[in-house]
Amino acid sequence: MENQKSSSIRCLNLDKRNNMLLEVRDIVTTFDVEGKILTALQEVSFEIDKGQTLGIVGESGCGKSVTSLSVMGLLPKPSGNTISGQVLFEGQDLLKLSPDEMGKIRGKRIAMIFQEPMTALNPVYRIGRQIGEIFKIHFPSMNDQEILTKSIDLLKDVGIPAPEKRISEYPHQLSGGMRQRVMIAMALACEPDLLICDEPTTALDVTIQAQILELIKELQVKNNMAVIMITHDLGVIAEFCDRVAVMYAGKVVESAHVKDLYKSPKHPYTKGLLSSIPTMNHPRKTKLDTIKGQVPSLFNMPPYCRFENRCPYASDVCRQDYPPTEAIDDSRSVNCHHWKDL
Amino acid sequence: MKKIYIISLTTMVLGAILSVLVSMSIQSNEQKNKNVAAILTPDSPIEEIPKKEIPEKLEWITNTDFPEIGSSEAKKGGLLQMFMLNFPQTFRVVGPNSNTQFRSYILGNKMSLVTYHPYTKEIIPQLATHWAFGADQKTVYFKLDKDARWSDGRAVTAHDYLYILKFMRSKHINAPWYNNYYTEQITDISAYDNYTISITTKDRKPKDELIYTLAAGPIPAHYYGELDENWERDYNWAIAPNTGPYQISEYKKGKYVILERKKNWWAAKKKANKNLYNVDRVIYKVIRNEAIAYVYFKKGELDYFPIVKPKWWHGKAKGPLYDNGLVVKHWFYITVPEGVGGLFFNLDHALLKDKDIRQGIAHSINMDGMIADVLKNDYLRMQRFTEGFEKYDFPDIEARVFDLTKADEFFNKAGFDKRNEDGVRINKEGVKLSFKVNFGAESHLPRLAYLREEAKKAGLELVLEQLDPVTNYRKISTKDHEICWVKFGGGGLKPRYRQFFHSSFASKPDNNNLCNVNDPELDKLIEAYREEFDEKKSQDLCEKIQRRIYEICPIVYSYSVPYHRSAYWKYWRFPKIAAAKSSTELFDPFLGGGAFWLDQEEKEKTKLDKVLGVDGEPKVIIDKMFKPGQKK
Amino acid sequence: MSSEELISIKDLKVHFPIKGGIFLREVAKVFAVDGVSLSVNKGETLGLVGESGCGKSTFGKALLQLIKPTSGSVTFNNDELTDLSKAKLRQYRKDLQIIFQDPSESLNSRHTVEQILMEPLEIHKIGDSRNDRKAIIVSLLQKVGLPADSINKYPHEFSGGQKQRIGIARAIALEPQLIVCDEAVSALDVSVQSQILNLLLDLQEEMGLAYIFIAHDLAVVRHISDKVAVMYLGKIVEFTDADNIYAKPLHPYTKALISAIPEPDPFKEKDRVILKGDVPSPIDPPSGCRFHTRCPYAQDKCKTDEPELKDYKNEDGSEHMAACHFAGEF
Amino acid sequence: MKNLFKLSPTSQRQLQRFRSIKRGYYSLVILAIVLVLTIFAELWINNRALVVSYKGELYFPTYSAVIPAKTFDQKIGTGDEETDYRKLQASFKENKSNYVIMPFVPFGKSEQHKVKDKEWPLAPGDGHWLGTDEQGRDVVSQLVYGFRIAFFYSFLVLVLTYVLGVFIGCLMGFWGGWFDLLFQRVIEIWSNIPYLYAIMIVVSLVGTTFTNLVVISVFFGWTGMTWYMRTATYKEKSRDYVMAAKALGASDMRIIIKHIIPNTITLIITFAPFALAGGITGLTALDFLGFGISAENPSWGDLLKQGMDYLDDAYWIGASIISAMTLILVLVTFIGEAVREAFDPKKHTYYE
Repeated sequence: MENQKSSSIRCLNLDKRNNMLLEVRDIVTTFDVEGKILTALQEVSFEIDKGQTLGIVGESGCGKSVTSLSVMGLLPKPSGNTISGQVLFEGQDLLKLSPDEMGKIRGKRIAMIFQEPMTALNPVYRIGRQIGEIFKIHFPSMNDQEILTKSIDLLKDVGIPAPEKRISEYPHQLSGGMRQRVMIAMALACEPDLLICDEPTTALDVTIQAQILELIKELQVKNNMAVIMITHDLGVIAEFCDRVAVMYAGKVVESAHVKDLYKSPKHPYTKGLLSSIPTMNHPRKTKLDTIKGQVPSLFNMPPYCRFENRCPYASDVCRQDYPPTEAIDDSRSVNCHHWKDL
Repeated sequence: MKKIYIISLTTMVLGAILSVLVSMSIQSNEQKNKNVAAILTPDSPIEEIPKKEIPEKLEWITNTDFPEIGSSEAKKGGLLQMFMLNFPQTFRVVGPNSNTQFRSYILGNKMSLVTYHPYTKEIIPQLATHWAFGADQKTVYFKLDKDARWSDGRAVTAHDYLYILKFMRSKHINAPWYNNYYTEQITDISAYDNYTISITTKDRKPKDELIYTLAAGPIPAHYYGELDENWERDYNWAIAPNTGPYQISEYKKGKYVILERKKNWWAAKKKANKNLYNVDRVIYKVIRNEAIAYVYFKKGELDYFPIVKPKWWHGKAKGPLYDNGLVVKHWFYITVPEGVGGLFFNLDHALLKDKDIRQGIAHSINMDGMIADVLKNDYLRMQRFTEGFEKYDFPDIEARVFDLTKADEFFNKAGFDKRNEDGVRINKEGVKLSFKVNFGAESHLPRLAYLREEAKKAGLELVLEQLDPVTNYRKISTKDHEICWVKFGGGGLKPRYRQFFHSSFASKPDNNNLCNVNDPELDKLIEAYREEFDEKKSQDLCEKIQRRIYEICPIVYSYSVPYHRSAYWKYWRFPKIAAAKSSTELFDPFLGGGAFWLDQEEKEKTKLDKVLGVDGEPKVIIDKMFKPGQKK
Repeated sequence: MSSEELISIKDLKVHFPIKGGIFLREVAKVFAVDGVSLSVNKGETLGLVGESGCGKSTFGKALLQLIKPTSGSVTFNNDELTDLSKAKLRQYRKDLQIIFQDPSESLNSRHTVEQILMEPLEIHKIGDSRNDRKAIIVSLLQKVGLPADSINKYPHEFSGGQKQRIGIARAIALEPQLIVCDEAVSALDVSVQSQILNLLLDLQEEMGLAYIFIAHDLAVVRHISDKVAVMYLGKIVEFTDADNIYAKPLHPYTKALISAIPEPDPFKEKDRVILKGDVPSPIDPPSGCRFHTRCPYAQDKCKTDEPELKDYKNEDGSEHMAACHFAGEF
Repeated sequence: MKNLFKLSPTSQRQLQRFRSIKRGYYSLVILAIVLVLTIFAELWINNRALVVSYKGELYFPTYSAVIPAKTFDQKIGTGDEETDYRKLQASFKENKSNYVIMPFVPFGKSEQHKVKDKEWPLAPGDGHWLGTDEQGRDVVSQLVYGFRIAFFYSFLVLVLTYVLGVFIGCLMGFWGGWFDLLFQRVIEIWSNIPYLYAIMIVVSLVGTTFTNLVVISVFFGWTGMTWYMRTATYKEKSRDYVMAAKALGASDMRIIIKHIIPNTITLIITFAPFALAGGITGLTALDFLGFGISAENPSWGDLLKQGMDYLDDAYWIGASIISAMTLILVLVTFIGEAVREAFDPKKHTYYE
């Protein structure tokens, strides 16, 4: 595993352009909430190569879901808008595409699965029809029989037992894990190049989470897909991803290879986060390290480093401007004035 | 949980069974209706009644010397289109639900033994050719017309009169009032042969009143036969044979009823019916709203529309149809004993006991102002109880008029000499001079509201209480009112005081003594009046009673309406005397009326005129021939 | 820390009837909690883990009598709670409190913090005047680390962690002896979760509280608990002290559960036990061992015979209960 | 105490949102003004003068006791009857020292204004902005006083049905079981009774007073709210904050009153404007059919009926009442829509 990863890093370095699948550059997304403009994403940038797994981790409200919606062009209109930046998918700026053109890419080239599959599935249609719909949109030439066989195959692929039977059931007849599998099947129907998983296992039990993560991993290898895994669970990132981008209050604060990040976090937030998780090795009933205070409200964001109020390293310089994105090495960057002090 | 389950289930099952039973009974009901077969067919032989001697010597009377009613110009034919607000709930004329508007049309074709000439008021023969008075002043003898036939062709005989008592006394007809009347009041009907009968009443009466009471109509014995408990249901929609000029020929429930003139009516040639009953058919359409009916009238789908009320005569009956004379407005005065109307005091009420208060109120009621302002001066102030009774009327007794000074005097005398902050009089104990006035007709509200506003000036508070007619009736008949606003139906030959003013009815429910008048002096007079058969003496007593009533002041008289007003299309024709002295409407196609006829040519022309437009003169007829107080 | 027994639950069962038809007859039952016996000592923390639908939350509410148990007994300080009337139970409410998972759900959004915290004081008539009570509220806020000016604010003006602090303040307002923490930190972000866990530990120390800590996150449960019980489909399958249950799980379910937790450590090698299928429905639980449908080690015996909860003893002689025919044999 | 008057932030936001919906907000403002005007209708529609100055003394007859005509040496009848202020005003024309200030519309609510040689209903003119009805009563006064009665009837019925409906609905949802089952069936039966028809029947039996009508309307109308409240309570009662209150030992009543009802208030408020409009039209319908509040009172139903009767000859009656009804119903509907929009929970979520 480790070898494979380092080789992909090398590829990235050698031929960045050829291997790059998606590059998000400085996107700014705002929401209009009752007349107030809130900046949910403040110049978010990350990139992902073909076949790679990128984890986006952060606590609730940090903008990780907004990021995925911005990429997919699925922001709730008219309040949400990406006002600047680029989303380059194989060099093409998705933000400039018309809704029709975007529709062709969405679902076919980039697929997405959500946290709560029940809300993403239409409760009044049978499973078969919902999967078939995708084929009808993207492959209008397929006939009903073909669609049926293809759908059953897909369900088989995602490990649903007795797919012939399941295909004529309604979403509520399935368990949470099964529903998420159906969602995955639908996402994979067109063999996309990129799968965005927005908290795919948060609503599931740990044993089911393990099943689903295993399945996504398996399918990723099989289809040579890139995966963006959005989660708040640092454990999932550690086990699942190649690279990770840590988000805090609408900014990517640190981006690195998984092992680098866990070994030596360079941003005070990342550091605090990692040390506040109780682990099996931690002595019981002792105080955990904490990050004091709380995330500033979106209504009330400071025009400088957004972690300043919680940061043990904060100094005057932090209160002057946003910290710049500093590259530590080829594959690693951090947004902090004090990263060297850590 | 289980119990609820069982109970609900049982209820449901029972409900289902019940609904099946009900639907079955409805079915069987209809079944029966179809099977209502005559007990005797019209052709079955008529049983001969054994001849009996009449116990006394009689002086038979008849009348052939009376002016003809109809016009010789009258033409037969055509259709008269009328409306009614509701479809009758039954075609029966007795029993539950039979008291409908439509009943009078059926009764109109149910002839009596004798009738009154519409103009001269003299008695003229109908089903009886001769009549004679018994010495007991209770019995009248009749010789029946041998030509008389039921509509099914069977002869009308003494059997059909004997049957009256059997029918009317049967409890199967479910009509207690009739049961009682034909037991208590009509005590006997006898036959002396197939065409001679006598009818007897309980009380002695003057001749005119006696024959007025006893001139009953026959009931087809062969048709009803023995009554049973199903009678009410079985005969609900049965079209009973009648003796009059028209019979129901067609109907659709909820929509219309058509009556058709009989082809060979037995009495068609009789003098009293000459040139009458001219239209071939009369249709009564059900139109549930007066305003909508008026629209039908304007379209020509109704021939006649009553415009009695000032709102109609002065208000709505306007426009091109009238301006060009396509529609005629006809105001026809009548002379008829007007039913008493007004504010009736309950003399049992703590304050209304006081005669001064009653008189004070009488002077606080601006009836004349109301008639002028609200009723456009069409109605006449009712002056006394006896209005319309011609020989029994006493014009010098006049109603009390609105007079604040007199009211003030009377109220002060009664102790109500101060006013509270609302301007209402109070007495020493602080009791307000305030009375509830209940009434049942919504349309009378403006009238009463006017009286209330005017009464305020006298410091009298009237609280109007509008009730629906049924509740109002109940309230009044249980004497639960303080003051009630009532108008009685009129009629009769002489004023009848007893039921209104005799103490035997006071403070008891269900009678006409609404004021609970309990006056020994008046009682004495009323009893004497009842026993008096001499016309002159009777008139004197009547006047005395009238004066006593004036003194007691139990009623503030309202108004009389001695006329009817109609709008009709110009193609209708009338004889010189358009309607009877006592008619209730211009277009009464049946007994006593029916003198009008349709000018077919004019009708065609009118249709054209309506389309093309015509500049005619407005036609407004105001016929004062029978206006009360007019000298002929 | 005293070892005096505070609450003891014996064979507690909660069966929910499923009603159908217009007359709401019982057509089936959910065996939410099916015979659970546990006890908690004063000042001790009992962790209760299991996946969603295993009945752990129902158990927590049933022992507080918030849900009426179908059978079994709950003895608190030697008093039986299950057959008390509503009015009598009210006195015990003081000693038994609960903290919920979702702080925004468990706080009435239309009440201010003052109103929220005033409620327990009003009900139990603590403090004589309004000002008295206000003072108590301010000190409560201080205790849970909220500024005194929060008093006039509404729940939505707080972050998730702060809301949970309000929930905790409400729970400790009556100075209870036992608090059921029903997934109390599950909905919180990691950085806040640690703050709340620290707070709970502080309060335990200060007030001598006992906790029943219900969660699905084993790492968190291990961290805070003295003893841990693992529930599966309404039954306890394993029970012992916190360290042992992770170090030497006896039940295959516990083992699977532990291995399924993603650990925030990319360098750690793990042998994964990935369970097949879903948790069966508690309406119709499997026969024999309820876990046999998903157990990688299941034998024929497991399908028919229900294993007893037996004590297998740890090396140090402490209790280690497990309900498996082949406990520790794999 | 401060808290009592401080709206919860949800309510504040809803209020703010309501304000931002201009149509509804201004409708409310207009309706409020109309209401205030009608409450003090005696001050601007009255046949009693606002101020009379006579022989150096000031009189304020509007709300005072009846001032007899003789006080001002006015000669109508005995002098004990109430002063005719319009005539008084006319008679003071020459005498500068005495004066009468009449209200804007110088006609009383039940005053029948007689104008010589003119028939009722009077056409607009003679001081009547909108003419008179068939009883010679000023149409403006009838509209305003009629509205006052209709509004308070509707408001009272609304409050009472809500109190009853909310309470029973809450208990149904909260207690469930046989109580719920019983009332469910009761409500099913109740809601199958035709409302207006039932009221008409009962009213005809017991008489048409204001109280009777309100009681009967409530008696037949309480079920509407119950159903919604039952569902809402079912939803609320399973929420954790209710469980939390239970855990604190709160009694059922405390939970219902302090927790459940405040949290379902949105539902209640959203329905209220429409129910209010329904009440007004309901009473108008009853009045129209002659089963409304006792005949003495000015009423919209009565006006509407006259409007129908005099469609051809007295257009001003029909035009006035129909305009007035349309205006009020449009206002209420706008308010209702705005309330519903302001209270729509979907409008209040925002992204985190």
